Amino acid sequence: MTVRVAICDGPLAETTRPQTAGDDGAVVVFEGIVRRLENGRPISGLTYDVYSPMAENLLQELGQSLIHDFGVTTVIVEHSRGFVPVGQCSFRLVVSGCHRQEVFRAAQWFIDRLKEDVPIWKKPVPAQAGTG
Amino acid sequence: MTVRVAICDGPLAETTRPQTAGDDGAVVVFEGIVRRLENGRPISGLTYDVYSPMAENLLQELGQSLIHDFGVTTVIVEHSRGFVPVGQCSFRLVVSGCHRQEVFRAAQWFIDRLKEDVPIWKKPVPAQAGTG
Amino acid sequence: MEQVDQRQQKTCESLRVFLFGAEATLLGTSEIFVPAEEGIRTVRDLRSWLAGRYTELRPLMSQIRVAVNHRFAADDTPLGPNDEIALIGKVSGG
Amino acid sequence: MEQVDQRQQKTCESLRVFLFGAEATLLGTSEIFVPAEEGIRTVRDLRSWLAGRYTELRPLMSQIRVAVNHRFAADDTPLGPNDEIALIGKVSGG
Repeated sequence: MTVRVAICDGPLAETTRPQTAGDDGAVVVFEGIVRRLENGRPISGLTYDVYSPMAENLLQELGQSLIHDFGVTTVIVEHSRGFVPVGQCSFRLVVSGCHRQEVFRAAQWFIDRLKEDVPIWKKPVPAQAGTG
Repeated sequence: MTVRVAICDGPLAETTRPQTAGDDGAVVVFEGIVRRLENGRPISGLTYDVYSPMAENLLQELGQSLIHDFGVTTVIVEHSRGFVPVGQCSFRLVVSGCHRQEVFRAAQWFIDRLKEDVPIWKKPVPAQAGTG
Repeated sequence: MEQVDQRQQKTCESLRVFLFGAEATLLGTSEIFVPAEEGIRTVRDLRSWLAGRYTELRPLMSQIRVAVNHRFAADDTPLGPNDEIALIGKVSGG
Repeated sequence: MEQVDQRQQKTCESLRVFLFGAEATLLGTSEIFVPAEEGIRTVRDLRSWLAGRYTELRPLMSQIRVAVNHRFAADDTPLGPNDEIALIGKVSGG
């Protein structure tokens, strides 16, 4: 039973699958990637503002909910702070557990809550003014 | 719009996230891991029997359905053939697309169809007789 | 010509049916040859013949699908010696 | 003693409120100081004061939540100078 939360500067690095528990049969990884267009206009990337430590606390609580309410075993959350160029990863959620139904349900619930409650804000950086 | 299907001998190697399309904002990766117990009894792994090329053809068709019916852009499927030890990955599905809802729905639909239709069979290898 | 071929098939060529998973374990083999004399012409014929010949398969027949040339085939699909035929029981991939 | 402390707070200490996202952009600042003289004692007081003082925030008030010490706080939560207060408008992480 593990919940790990990390806010990282800039785009998230590629990772390999974390070690899962011996009874885990299912791992779902979700990655949010910065898209080329924001409201139809080309951007060079997004800048993320994170209200710490409230964001980390809430992510940790959501992770604990997955374990207690959905029965999963591992939750790993990473979110970027600062500038993330188009095509790069700004958010990653890994959920592992015994069966696929629970990890899929848990991951989707987590992301819905994140997008509703967790104090993180993105701000588009227009393509011409981009740093990336 | 890409569908890639591979049947691989033994456990699937770790991979990094594939290059996504410029408009992709969401990637979901599902991994099926061989569990320690099969029907409550300890195993050393599972041996997968794959009926080729029917399995590959069906996986390819399912991938095409994700693109046409769910609007995703990339589908990558890998499945093991032969022995996969406990704790190792035997199945991986990567689906990317614009938004999270569609990639989650698509991935779950794909796995449901796979488990219903695709001619692949697992056979438990008891722990004491294990090769892994 | 047609008739000659037909007769040759009927006397010389049998159907070959691949088995997997529980069905292969149950019958202890991964393929069955159906003698040409059995007169199997369709998937429906094959299913009846299997259920008659292998009583141990009967409980599984409802979940067995027949694939012909790597596609699930309807009951009226014709079968010939050049077709690749397989019984697809309950699958367990993923 | 209590009363003295209370009077000191009232005259010397103000509340500090952090802003983010659309609210920070709109007001052109990432923090607001609320003078002690305004007599803000609860989250409810703060919300009324903000809506009165910053008319441009009014359309957003319905989706703004107030966090006190890194937790979403109900309207009757008391506020003091040592509390970390933040307005959490529509978030957009993920």
